[in-house]
Amino acid sequence: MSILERLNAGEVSSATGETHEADTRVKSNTPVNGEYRLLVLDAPQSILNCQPGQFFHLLCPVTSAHQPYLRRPMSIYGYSAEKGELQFLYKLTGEGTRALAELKVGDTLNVLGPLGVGFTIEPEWQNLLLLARGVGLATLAPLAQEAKRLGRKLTAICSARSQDVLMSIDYFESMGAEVITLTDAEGTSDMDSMRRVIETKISEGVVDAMYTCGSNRMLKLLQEIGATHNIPGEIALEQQMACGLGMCQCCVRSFNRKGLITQERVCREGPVFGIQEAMAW
Amino acid sequence: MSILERLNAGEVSSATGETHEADTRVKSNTPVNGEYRLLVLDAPQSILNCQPGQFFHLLCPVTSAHQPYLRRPMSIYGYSAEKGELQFLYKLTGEGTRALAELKVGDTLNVLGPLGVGFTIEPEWQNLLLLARGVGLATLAPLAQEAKRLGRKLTAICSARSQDVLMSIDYFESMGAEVITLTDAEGTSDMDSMRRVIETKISEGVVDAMYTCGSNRMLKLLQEIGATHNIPGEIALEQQMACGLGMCQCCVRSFNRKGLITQERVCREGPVFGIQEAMAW
Amino acid sequence: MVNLTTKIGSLTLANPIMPASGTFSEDLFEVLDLNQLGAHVTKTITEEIRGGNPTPRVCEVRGSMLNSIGIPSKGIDYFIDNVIPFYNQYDVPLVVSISAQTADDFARICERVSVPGVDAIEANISCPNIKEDGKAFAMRPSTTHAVMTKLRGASDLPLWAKLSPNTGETIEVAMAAEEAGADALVVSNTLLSMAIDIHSRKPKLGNLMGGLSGPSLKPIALRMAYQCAKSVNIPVIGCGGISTVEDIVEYLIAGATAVQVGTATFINPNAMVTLLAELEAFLQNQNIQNVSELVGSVRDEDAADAVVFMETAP
Amino acid sequence: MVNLTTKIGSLTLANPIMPASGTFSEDLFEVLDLNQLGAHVTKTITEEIRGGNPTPRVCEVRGSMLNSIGIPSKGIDYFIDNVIPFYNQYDVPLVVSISAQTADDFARICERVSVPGVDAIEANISCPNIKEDGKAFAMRPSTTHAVMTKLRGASDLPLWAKLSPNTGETIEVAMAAEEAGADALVVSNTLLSMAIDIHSRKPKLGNLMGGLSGPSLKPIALRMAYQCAKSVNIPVIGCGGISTVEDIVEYLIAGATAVQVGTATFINPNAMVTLLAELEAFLQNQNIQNVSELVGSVRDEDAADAVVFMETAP
Ligand SMILES: Cc1cc2nc3c(=O)[nH]c(=O)nc-3n(C[C@H](O)[C@H](O)[C@H](O)COP(=O)(O)OP(=O)(O)OC[C@H]3O[C@@H](n4cnc5c(N)ncnc54)[C@H](O)[C@@H]3O)c2cc1C
Ligand SMILES: Cc1cc2nc3c(=O)[nH]c(=O)nc-3n(C[C@H](O)[C@H](O)[C@H](O)COP(=O)(O)OP(=O)(O)OC[C@H]3O[C@@H](n4cnc5c(N)ncnc54)[C@H](O)[C@@H]3O)c2cc1C
Ligand SMILES: Cc1cc2nc3c(=O)[nH]c(=O)nc-3n(C[C@H](O)[C@H](O)[C@H](O)COP(=O)(O)O)c2cc1C
Ligand SMILES: Cc1cc2nc3c(=O)[nH]c(=O)nc-3n(C[C@H](O)[C@H](O)[C@H](O)COP(=O)(O)O)c2cc1C
Ligand code: FES
Ligand code: FES
Repeated sequence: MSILERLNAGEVSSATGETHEADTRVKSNTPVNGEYRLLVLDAPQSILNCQPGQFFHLLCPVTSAHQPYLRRPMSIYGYSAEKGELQFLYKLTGEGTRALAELKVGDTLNVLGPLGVGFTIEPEWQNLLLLARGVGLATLAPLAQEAKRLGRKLTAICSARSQDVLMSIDYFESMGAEVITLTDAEGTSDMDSMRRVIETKISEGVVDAMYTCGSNRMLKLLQEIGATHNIPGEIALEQQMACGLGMCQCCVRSFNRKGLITQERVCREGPVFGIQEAMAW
Repeated sequence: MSILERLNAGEVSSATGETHEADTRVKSNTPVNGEYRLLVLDAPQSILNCQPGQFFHLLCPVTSAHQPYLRRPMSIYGYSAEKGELQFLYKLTGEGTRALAELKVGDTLNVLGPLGVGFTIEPEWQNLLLLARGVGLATLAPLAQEAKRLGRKLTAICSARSQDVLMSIDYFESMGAEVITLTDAEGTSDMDSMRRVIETKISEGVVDAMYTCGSNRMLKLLQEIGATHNIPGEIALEQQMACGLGMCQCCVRSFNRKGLITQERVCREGPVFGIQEAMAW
Repeated sequence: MVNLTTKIGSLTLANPIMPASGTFSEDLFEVLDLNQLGAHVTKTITEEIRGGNPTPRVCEVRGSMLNSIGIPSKGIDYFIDNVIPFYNQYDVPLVVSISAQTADDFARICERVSVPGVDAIEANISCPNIKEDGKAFAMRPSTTHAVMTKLRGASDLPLWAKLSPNTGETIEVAMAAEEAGADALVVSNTLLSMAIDIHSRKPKLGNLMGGLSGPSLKPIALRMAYQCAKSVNIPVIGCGGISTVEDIVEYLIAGATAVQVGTATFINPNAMVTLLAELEAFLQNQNIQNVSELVGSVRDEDAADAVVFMETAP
Repeated sequence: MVNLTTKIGSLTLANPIMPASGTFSEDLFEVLDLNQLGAHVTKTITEEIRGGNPTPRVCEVRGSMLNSIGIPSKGIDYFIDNVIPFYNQYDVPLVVSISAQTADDFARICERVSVPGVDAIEANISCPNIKEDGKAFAMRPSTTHAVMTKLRGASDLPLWAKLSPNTGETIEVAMAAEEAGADALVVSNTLLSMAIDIHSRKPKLGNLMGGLSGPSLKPIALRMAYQCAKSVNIPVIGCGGISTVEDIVEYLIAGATAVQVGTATFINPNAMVTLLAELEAFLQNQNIQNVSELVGSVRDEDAADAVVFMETAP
């Protein structure tokens, strides 16, 4: 049989069947607030076996106005095998996300994933706390869905510039989470306030594990609190990516593993890492 | 005043006011037959002072599927200052024309023009004959409109593979032209048949000037007939173009001018040249 | 049916499509059937353990990318114990890319990787030669000749020299590699480039400069592949900017016997297998029985030698 | 208001944006107000009348173009009688690009165009030097030095050397030009490339190979402009792939004092004036009073010399 015939017969294909390049169809692509947009895709089952914290690598469209070349990594904001649906919450940043924003209902978007290692929820972690700011919410949101599925209690601390740019509060509440909002406008989002809120929760005994994402300051805060109170935690990190699959080694960051500094690939060994091994940058 | 302000005030602009880069809006973009499409644009008055035989340089859209870089030259198929309309008849060829075909009603298309030197109709040329095949019709069509406006008699000899791919017959007839169709299918489109048809017309005394476009064989035929019967003529030529304005010198062709071989720019000295000076290739 | 078999000297490949070094790893098995490839080409390794360059290591430029990954390497021992056995699961020739900063170090790693399970060695001679003025071996015929001679002495395996576009002496370098005993040329590596973030005013790459790869490189690498194929008698493997089947056909017509696909795999991880299917379809449509019929079939009859071998645009 | 005035040695330009040689001519006056440009740079002329290369002379590659126009020239007499007077209608410095195939011929045309109405001479030394091995003057420091020395002796006008990317010795060539008396460097000309029509199997250019210009060239020419600015004390004029205001700012930050816009004018004939307005707006937004504040402001503090001057991607 020729390669073409074998390709068509599905004989030449992924060896593991876990990661796929797939075409999806845009169901909606709408502004959430000034800077953020929610993209809802009709996706094939083959790519919907996702874990919270994993990401997809999106082949953004090329237009006369925007010509992104590399794929763009995006955390899974929502996924549902039942509905055949995949969601991304993205911030308008540059060429790629602006091209994404041009997608219209019915357009095709090629995605690669699910990729990377997601969050761990150990059986003994009954009470989860997540600390999110800005687009970090996108990454942490699916934890709420998973916590609900597993019957764990979740506290979501959401920080933002002001109440009106706070996103996903309703979503977290609908997943049964307790939501605490902190804003710059109200002067409640500084590190000291955050620490007080978290330590109050710890003293109430409802924090077995902590999760965060992205920011240096929040990483340091959770490292300190985690070390003091001996509470494990995880962080989802970002780094420039080319392949997203572990081949090019461009996405490395430094980690402190047993006293040794190692370089790990965010796309492959991550994007989720232990809070204590991650290194501030 | 800053340059920006002067630009906005319209103070920095074309020195001659004849050639413009302008955004147009797609009114329609529909198949004419398998290979050809008609593009109708809503165009500003500034670019509608056109002559038959002139062309525009089109900035084809960039999409995920097609990424043309240079502009593409297209003869003016129709223009109307009254309707604010510009038309192109184009053949699906490669990257650029396929990108054009993706344009939808309401899309923007940037065009540069009108460019080049169009056809001449001398006052004493009362009876015109045009010889067109394939996409050559696009270039010669506006001659019919001009002939009608000037009250000249026009004979249009249209050649094609078969009757069903013959285009613009109705258009020529509506402009009051006598239309003679020749097709490969009927065996009437070979050079000998063409010659017979033209020489019959000449003997009827209705050929003061002849016009054609593109093909080597038709050029040679009209050169012979023109020399024999002492009838002037013109041909619109094609050549790969970059700038379309005369700057890059990529679009030259050889011409025989008073016994000397000269190189002339198709975009600038042409695209219309005298039938006897043009050289077969 | 079309015959895609390709010979690179003594090595026979099932088809002419293989990955470019550094744009491929074991990880791709998750997406793609590695048995479909003409060969497996590993990321360049060095003898010692190395960390690679500072991040950011890649950036995007219009329609292409820059990288300054450097050569992070877990060292030769790890490679022999772990990587070679992985690839030996597949029935596909294994090509190991090596590098070093002096000709002697280069020869040593060449000898050490000449072990069973390795089918050819690709010498990445585009790295700085620190014993001389730091310019890459592949930038000059003399340094190319010197290092390839040492490598030739260090291994009996087929030896490929990977050239650099950062030179005005493509043809002289190609001939030097051939004369020193290279069995094939890979043409080419990335082209030194730069990008600056206009807001931070910092270079977009942690290492200041890096190599251009992707579609922008194609017309340059294609020209080099053509020039090399015209001036040497060993096979040329085309590499640079391949993303469509037309690109592959262009390289073959220009004189390349096989091709390497790099950055395109980052954009479409299935690219190599898709391209292979499209190449087969192209040959079928054109009634070409054997892919080798395309090789070197460029119709350049009119071109004077001086034009073929010129090194600048007039 | 922002100050766009730019000094290239003794020559003062109203702004740093000018056309690149060969992508500009008198014809553009129909579309664009030529008084807005920082300078007028003519297509390279030769002393004798020349026909240029066979057609097709351009072709498109992904996102860029190749050209092998050659240097069709109506000769120096026509130029002096017709072209110089045309440009002298405008109150904008006139830069005349010249070329020749031997250093002596080069000096002769240099002398002949040093007439009133010409404000600077740009030496297109990227053309083949037929007295040597046919490689372009600009490919080697020695030939660059030789020809620039002759030119320096032939004219008192400001003398710009236009470098070529077809070399592995960018910095050495830049320094040779400076040492020989160049007043500025234009960085750079096009990069030798090729494209083949896969159906006819013919090269897409009548001349077989040609020069790459447009966005694909930018990261390469930007790297060269940066390296040159770091290694010489004369102004560098950036050229290659500029199509957006960000591109211009990048060149200025990298160390270029002014820029030339080439192929972008083919895509958008108004490009230079649009870019000028956008540059002014950018500076205003960033609260930069004087365009010269951007020049060379790249934050490359951490970069070791060895990296700045490297000529290959590691
Ligand atoms: C694992 C992971 C998950 C992410 N999840 C989300 C998400 O859910 N929502 C969201 O809005 N953003 C997310 N990001 C960041 C997102 O990838 C970037 O905002 C996006 O790539 C910017 O692309 P651009 O073309 O719009 O911006 P540009 O600045 O034009 O991008 C230029 C280049 O830099 C890269 N880049 C820019 N910012 C980042 C970044 N923060 N991280 C990695 N690469 C970057 C781009 O991918 C591109 O290659 C995630 C990043 C990673 C690594
Ligand atoms: C003055 C003039 C008027 C024209 N009028 C028409 C017209 O009314 N209708 C029509 O269908 N076609 C016309 N053409 C031809 C038209 O320009 C080409 O068919 C078109 O450029 C093909 O572009 P592409 O990207 O689809 O094809 P590709 O083959 O992918 O084009 C590749 C490159 O070759 C150039 N090219 C290809 N064919 C031609 C050609 N015949 N002439 C010049 N350049 C070419 C393209 O512009 C492009 O730069 C005209 C050409 C000229 C010079
Ligand atoms: C991220 C990356 C890493 C690379 N690493 C290597 C390497 O280790 N050794 C090598 O010889 N070439 C390396 N290359 C160059 C490629 O093998 C190839 O020569 C180049 O990318 C041009 O091909 P492309 O345009 O198809 O990518 C690398 C390229 C990229 C993009
Ligand atoms: C069609 C064309 C003709 C050119 N002719 C010349 C020339 O005569 N002399 C010269 O020095 N450079 C010439 N160049 C090179 C340009 O001046 C410029 O260096 C190059 O195109 C890179 O800039 P760009 O990418 O902005 O076009 C030419 C370029 C093109 C595209
Ligand atoms: S993005 Fe390529 S290894 Fe992570
Ligand atoms: S297309 Fe540039 S001169 Fe004619």
